[in-house]
Amino acid sequence: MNSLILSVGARFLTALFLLFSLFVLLRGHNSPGGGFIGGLIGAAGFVLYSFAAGVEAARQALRVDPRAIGVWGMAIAVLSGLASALASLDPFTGLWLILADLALSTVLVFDIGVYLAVFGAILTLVFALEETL
Amino acid sequence: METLVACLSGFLVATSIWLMLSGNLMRFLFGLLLLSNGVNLAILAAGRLTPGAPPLLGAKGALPPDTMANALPQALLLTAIVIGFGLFAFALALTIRAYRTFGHLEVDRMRIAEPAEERE
Amino acid sequence: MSWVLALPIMIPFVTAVLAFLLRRSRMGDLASVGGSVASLVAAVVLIAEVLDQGVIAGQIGGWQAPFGITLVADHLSAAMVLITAIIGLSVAVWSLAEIGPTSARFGYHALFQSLLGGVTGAFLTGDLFNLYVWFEVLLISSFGLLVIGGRKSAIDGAVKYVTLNLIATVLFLAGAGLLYGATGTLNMADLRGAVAASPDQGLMTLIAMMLMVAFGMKAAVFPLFFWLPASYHTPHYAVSAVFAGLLTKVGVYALLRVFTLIFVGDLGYTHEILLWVSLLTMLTGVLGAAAQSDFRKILSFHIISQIGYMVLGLALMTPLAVMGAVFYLLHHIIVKTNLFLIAGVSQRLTGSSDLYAIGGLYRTAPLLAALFIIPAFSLAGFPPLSGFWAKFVIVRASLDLGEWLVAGVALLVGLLTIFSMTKIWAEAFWKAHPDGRQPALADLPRSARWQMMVPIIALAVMTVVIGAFPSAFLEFATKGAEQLLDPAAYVAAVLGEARR
Amino acid sequence: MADSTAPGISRPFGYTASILAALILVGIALTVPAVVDGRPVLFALDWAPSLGISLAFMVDGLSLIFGLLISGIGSLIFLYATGYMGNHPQFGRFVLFLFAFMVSMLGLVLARDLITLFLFWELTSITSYLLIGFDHDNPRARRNALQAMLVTAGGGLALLAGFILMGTAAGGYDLAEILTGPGLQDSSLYGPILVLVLLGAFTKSAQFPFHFWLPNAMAAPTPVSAYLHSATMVKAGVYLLARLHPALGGTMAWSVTLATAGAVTAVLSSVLAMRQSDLKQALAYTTLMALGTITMLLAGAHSYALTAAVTFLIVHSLYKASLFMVVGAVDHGTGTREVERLGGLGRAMPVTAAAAVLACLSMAGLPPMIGWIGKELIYAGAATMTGAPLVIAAAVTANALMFAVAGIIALRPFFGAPIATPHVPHEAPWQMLAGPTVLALGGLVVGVLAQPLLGSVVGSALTGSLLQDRAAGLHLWAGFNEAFVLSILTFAIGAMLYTMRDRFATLVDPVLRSMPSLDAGWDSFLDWFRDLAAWQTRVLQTGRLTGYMLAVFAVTALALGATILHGRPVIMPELPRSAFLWLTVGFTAAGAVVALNTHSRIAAIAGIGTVGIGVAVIFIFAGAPDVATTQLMVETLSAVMFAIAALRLPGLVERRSRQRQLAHGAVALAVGLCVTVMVLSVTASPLDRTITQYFEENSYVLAHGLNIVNVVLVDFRAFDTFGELIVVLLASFGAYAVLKRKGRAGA
Amino acid sequence: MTEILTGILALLGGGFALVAAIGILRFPDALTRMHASSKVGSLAGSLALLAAAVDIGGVSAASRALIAILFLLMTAPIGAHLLGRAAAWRAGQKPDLLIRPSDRGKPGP
Amino acid sequence: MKLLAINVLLAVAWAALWNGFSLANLLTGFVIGFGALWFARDLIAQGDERRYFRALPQTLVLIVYFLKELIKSSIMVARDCIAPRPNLHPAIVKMPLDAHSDAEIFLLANLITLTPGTLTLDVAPDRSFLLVHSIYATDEAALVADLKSGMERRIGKVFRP
Amino acid sequence: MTPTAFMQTSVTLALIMVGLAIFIGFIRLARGPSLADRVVALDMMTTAVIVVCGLYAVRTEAEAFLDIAVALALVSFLSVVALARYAERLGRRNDRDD
Repeated sequence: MNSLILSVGARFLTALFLLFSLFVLLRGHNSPGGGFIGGLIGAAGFVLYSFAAGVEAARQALRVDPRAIGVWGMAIAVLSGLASALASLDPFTGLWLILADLALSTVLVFDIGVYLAVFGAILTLVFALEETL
Repeated sequence: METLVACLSGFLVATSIWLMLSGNLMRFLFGLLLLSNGVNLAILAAGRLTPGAPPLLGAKGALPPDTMANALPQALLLTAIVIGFGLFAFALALTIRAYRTFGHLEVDRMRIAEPAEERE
Repeated sequence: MSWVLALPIMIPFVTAVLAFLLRRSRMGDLASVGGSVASLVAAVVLIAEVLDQGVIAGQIGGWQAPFGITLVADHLSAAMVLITAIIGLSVAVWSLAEIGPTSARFGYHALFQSLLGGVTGAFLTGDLFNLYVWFEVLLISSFGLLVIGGRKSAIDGAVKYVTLNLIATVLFLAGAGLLYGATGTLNMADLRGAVAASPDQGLMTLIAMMLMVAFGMKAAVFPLFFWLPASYHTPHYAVSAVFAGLLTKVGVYALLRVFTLIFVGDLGYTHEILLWVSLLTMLTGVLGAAAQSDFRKILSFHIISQIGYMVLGLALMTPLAVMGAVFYLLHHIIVKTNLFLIAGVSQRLTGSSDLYAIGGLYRTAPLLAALFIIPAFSLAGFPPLSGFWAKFVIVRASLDLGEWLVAGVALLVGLLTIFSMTKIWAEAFWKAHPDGRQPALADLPRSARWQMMVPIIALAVMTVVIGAFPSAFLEFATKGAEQLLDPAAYVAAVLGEARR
Repeated sequence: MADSTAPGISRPFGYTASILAALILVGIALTVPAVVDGRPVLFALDWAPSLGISLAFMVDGLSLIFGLLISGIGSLIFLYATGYMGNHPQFGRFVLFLFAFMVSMLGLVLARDLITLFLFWELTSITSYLLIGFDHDNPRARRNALQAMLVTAGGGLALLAGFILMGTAAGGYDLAEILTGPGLQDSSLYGPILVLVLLGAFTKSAQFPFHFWLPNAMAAPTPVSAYLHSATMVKAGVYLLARLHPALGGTMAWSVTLATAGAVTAVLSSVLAMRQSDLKQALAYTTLMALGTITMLLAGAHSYALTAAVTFLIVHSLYKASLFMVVGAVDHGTGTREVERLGGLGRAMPVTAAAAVLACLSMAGLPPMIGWIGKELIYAGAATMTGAPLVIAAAVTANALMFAVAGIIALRPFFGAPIATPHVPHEAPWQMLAGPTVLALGGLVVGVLAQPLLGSVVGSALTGSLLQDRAAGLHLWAGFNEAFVLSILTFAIGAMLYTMRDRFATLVDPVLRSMPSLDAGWDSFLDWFRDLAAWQTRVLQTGRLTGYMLAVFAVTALALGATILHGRPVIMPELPRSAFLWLTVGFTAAGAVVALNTHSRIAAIAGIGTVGIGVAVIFIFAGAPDVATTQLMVETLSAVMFAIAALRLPGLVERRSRQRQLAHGAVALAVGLCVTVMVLSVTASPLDRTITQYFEENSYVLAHGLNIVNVVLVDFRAFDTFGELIVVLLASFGAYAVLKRKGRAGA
Repeated sequence: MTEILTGILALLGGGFALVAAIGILRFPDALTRMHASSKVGSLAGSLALLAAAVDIGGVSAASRALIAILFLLMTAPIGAHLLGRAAAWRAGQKPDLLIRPSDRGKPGP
Repeated sequence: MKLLAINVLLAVAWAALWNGFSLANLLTGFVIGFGALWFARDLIAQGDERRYFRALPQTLVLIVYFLKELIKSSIMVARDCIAPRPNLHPAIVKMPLDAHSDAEIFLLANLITLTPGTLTLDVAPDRSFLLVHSIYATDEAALVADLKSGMERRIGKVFRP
Repeated sequence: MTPTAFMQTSVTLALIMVGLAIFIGFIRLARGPSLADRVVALDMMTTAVIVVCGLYAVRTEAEAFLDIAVALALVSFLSVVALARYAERLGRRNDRDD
């Protein structure tokens, strides 16, 4: 779709989508949001980019095969579930590292896994649909 | 409150079934989306509608004075919506492939795998 | 404890990740097989634990039941997990010979392992909604596997498979959601008490029927089985083998679980319906098979008729009958998978699966012929193969209840099964190949020969061993049936003594 | 499995098998003293103790007789087969199957547990299936093998049910206990047991009306016919009848059924035997006659009848196996079995001829052959039975016809003027001669020395197994009694029939032709069955998805609707006052209506988008921001994907007829109504919020999160989310594969 | 005071939304309708968000409301432009003024 | 842009000094920081970078102008929406462009779209003109002139020295 | 009328107005006639949902609903872009079917 307005807009909107999606992901534990919504928004950014610049360009901008991103997300989710073995707790038990106000946890890692999996999955889908003609 | 949503959910289910039965794959997809919506509403209603307060805690985990909306069905719904989306996406891809394969979307005319058994 | 329960579910997914990341090299294949071995080990550990301690339960995330998600293994679950692992390993090895690099690049191994993971999850979870999730995992993996071969007919089959199964899952979802709304819990052990205590038993039966339709569709009972014969003959043989072995059984498992643990309030209604459903399932399935002339189509229809036996065991609801259902479930997975694998070899050797276009295997591939006889006659219920015991127990259970018609149908269906199996035998094995081909195992490349035949032999040996030395298996199934019919131990393991 | 293509290389298998069988014979023979002494040999292994089933065996009189016959004849048959078809490329397999069959048969007759017996019963069916179809390139052989298999296996299944019922009635499957117990004749299950067991026995022993498979089974190689279809497998049915006689016999139903079936089989088949031109077919029908006779005799309760049954069984095994082998030798030597094309072979094949004559003497029941004793005993036994005149008449008719058939078989091929045959006649190799000769001579020897050789064994069968007080003696000369007179009468009629066989033919053939052919009936039955199956498939598995879906939804509607009527769940409708909610519900429903009927894709997408928005608003209304956000995101992405996809898809056309639309609409409305009722019913009573309360209280304390929904998703129920992310990921994988994988041929 | 301001803003937001809808219904063609949608609609949304910001108070609510308004104002015109372009072309209005999509060559950057 | 970053940093520092990152603190900090930078402009900014000191106020002017236009014409359109007889004169006009940079055209097009009554349909491939749809195009020339003098001029002030 | 009551009433009224707005927008959506009309209507409805979010945030004093608005404001235009693209492509194919 050759539109100057769209392509200029997409340039910064994609970045904005990504930024916002990370924000949604990270604060999901306390406000509405989380990995899934974050992943959707992030993917939406790249979908927009692919509309403006074409799928090939979007793939290049992404550098990695979206399927691999998804699989890595799944891997992260699995690992975060397995991590509690180190503390000899039940699987998927959250391990918390609370530094002052900042809470780091395997639960967050799990959510990041969800984010990546959704992100990868949606881009795989949309790119594959786009490339089918 | 729930009554109205229950009726809506039943109505959505009914329309979705009518669409699914139309014999056109794309209509089936429309039906599928409606069906998920209808069922999601049913689950929401079954988990009771509490107008207003979302299930968010105040600072330091303070419980708000009023009852909050039931969090569990919301979590289930979220999962269900996401799963429904995944299934829908696959069905959509399959529809495109089916169109490319058969040249039409009339499911009743898709009979490669199952031709009518001829009498011996 | 919870690790013992969680690992059989997690390992396939770890394997899926590895296999996908390594998909472009031979390592991906090896990862799949290696992961299957690991799954098998985990399953063995699990079953040892169950045999040692009875029903075991573990909480995911350490959240006490019924608040978190519980994993439970009783005899039935543990055995199903073990069988799943066995089938997984067998088919993973067999796949090496069939699945080319293209399918592998599209993520065959990842989908396959995820299917196993989903199946295992469905067997182990103690939470109704979690069961739904695992159903979806195995369903979506099966969608992918169905179409990954890229055949035209697979697209046709997939359209039917996908559409009908989607309807089933939505029904399941609705049932689970409504049940939560009615009882306030999703934990299956907790549901038992909650459903029994519900003031509106009519509603409980209503939800039970909704779930029955959903599970019945998964299990391919009459008149909800259409998706199965429409699709099972279309994908890769390895895929249809694992489908045939596991997918419908998950539905049967769910029926067994839900209609012994949760919905036992109106047996006269629900189980009577199941009884008639099972009879019609058996008959229509076997009649459908009689009308087919394709190796895999015949086998597909027989899945349906055999499902009828299992549902029958549940419908009769006596200890013996449920035991028969459990035993049938376990035996049938092995046998049916094996038959599809053999069909795959046959197709590879003779070039088709149309019985009228192939033949000559008996003369030149006697090993395959011998290996076909074992599962085929086991399926038909000949002693001393595993299927005999399954049939024997079911028939005896129905005769014990004075259900003459039921026993008669069960036996008749057994006879008609023989009819179909001998049809395959006569056409594919005895008859000479119409093109004069001389199909021999030696035609296969050496590695493919090993990869294909070793799983088949292993499964055949299992069939024979179960048949020849049935007592341990029967006792195991008896124990499983006892646990199903009296879930006190199950409930106690999940909720602790306090909430009983 | 050995598959040697080099001729003769598998012969050692034949010899080995023969020797093994002989060793088994010796082994069984070793038990004779103990058995005769009244001490049966027992042996048992636990098999399925939880079901009360064991792998138990015993050797008593009856088993002993069968065991000896099976292993003895078996040994000779292996030898014979080595000569007959040792060059066959699949001879190795043949020997394997035949040996497996022998072992199964031995297991059958030695079994002491009903289920053990059933195991071997079915094994004989399988092995015989493989053997009948041995000539597997021939469609006829395959068809006949299937027929034999289905008939006997079908009977086998009835038998299984009968055995299960017997086990229930008797409290266990141990034959020894069942037989020595009080008997099942008074059990409430007696009727069904009898019917089922007789079905099993009659099918296996080819009794009328299940006799048609046996002549067809002659498609098997001759050694198989000689072994399975004369001496052993078909005897399994009568063995079973004899075996269960103490437990089931003696009632009116028993004797009438057995006598009728036996008599009809015997007479009918002996008439048919006369009319066969193929020697092997003739022998097949005479086998039927023998089986019928034995069945008829087992109807009796008197020891004479039973002694006759047991004795005739031995007699028949000896001469019939011998004759089958002779016919095989003739076939081998001349290339044909058609009686019309044979004659004067005596000179070329003297040993064969001698064996044939000797065996036929026994068959004809002439002294001093054992056949004579058998026949005498038949008449003596028949006289003791209820309905004696009819039984005797049947016996005399059948035996007279046997006499004539024996004449045909003994005289026509070997004597008279030589007739040109496909091969130049030559004597068979020694392996093929050993069997018939030994058995024919055996007939003579045990005839002469009947009482010393067989008396004790038959006696122990009668007293030990059939629980009679005593056995009738086996004497060549039992005095000038009724039986003797009947024998003379038999010979007279037989001789007349032989000489007037052409006249007989003109008399009988029209009758036979006018009789309905059960074999043809079988074919039309199978056709009917196939048609039924095809019809069912056409009706059910139409390949039309809408039909499937309609069925599924109709079932759903039916299941739910019927249950609503059955269980009458409580509902309490209560309409809200929020105008905003009414509006929202209104436009959501309206959106669905747009999607329902439009032909425009975009209108449908927009309509569905409206529904999505409406549902999201309801989520907002219900205080579910996370869900609403997700819903809106998903709606957006669905619309995006649809918009991409719609470019690749055709427009919408409604093709349904008005009638279908009505039906579909009715089903759809019914399901929708059921869903509504369910939701209303669920919400009619208050919700147990225990779990939610736990989440609310512990979400921050234990899981460090303020957004309870998110905490539930990633912590309390992280496993669900784990599965969910896999679903989404795999959906994309599947979609990727389905879109990107190049199409391949292959319907 | 804030309550009254909130109320007014809310009413204005709702009112503008309604007006936008009426405009969409009444205006004669797609392009004119878009004016109602993209402008009045955005304004309605902004007003409602402002109402929320005023009512709840505090930095976080205000910042969220402002961000939402900002996003709305950033995205709405791009969508309107694309849709308008497509609509105009499809409606065939004054085609001589328009750059035909086919002249633009292949899509892409 | 460097100066903007420094300005933001100053605002943050200011807010930190006041012990609270409230919006008011940050805004105050920004304004004071801007002033401080302006005073120190000779020290830290050369040549082109000084544009910042003009661009930022111009941006504020633009925003205010835009908001005024937005509200004004929203009300106009709204009035037409509910007027019994809407006063509509839809037309598509060409608006010649002085702006050339992508960002400038983008902003212009979007702001034109956002102000009611006008809607940017497309940009000419050679960036010589915009296609604008207006519903108040009684006089096309006046409309173009209005747009150019109003929106484009103000945007140009932000972007161009 | 107290300020609080005024606020409550006006929010309720506003909600009803938005509801009506969506309904009216829906009528345009159903009537079409062109693709653009429908998309415009859909877009308007999405914007109306943002209004609903704002109003609900007022009504429940919960910021959470503003989050929906933020996300929706950002993402919803994607569907407009996609549908516009669709319309344009269809036009290029000279396929008059909507």
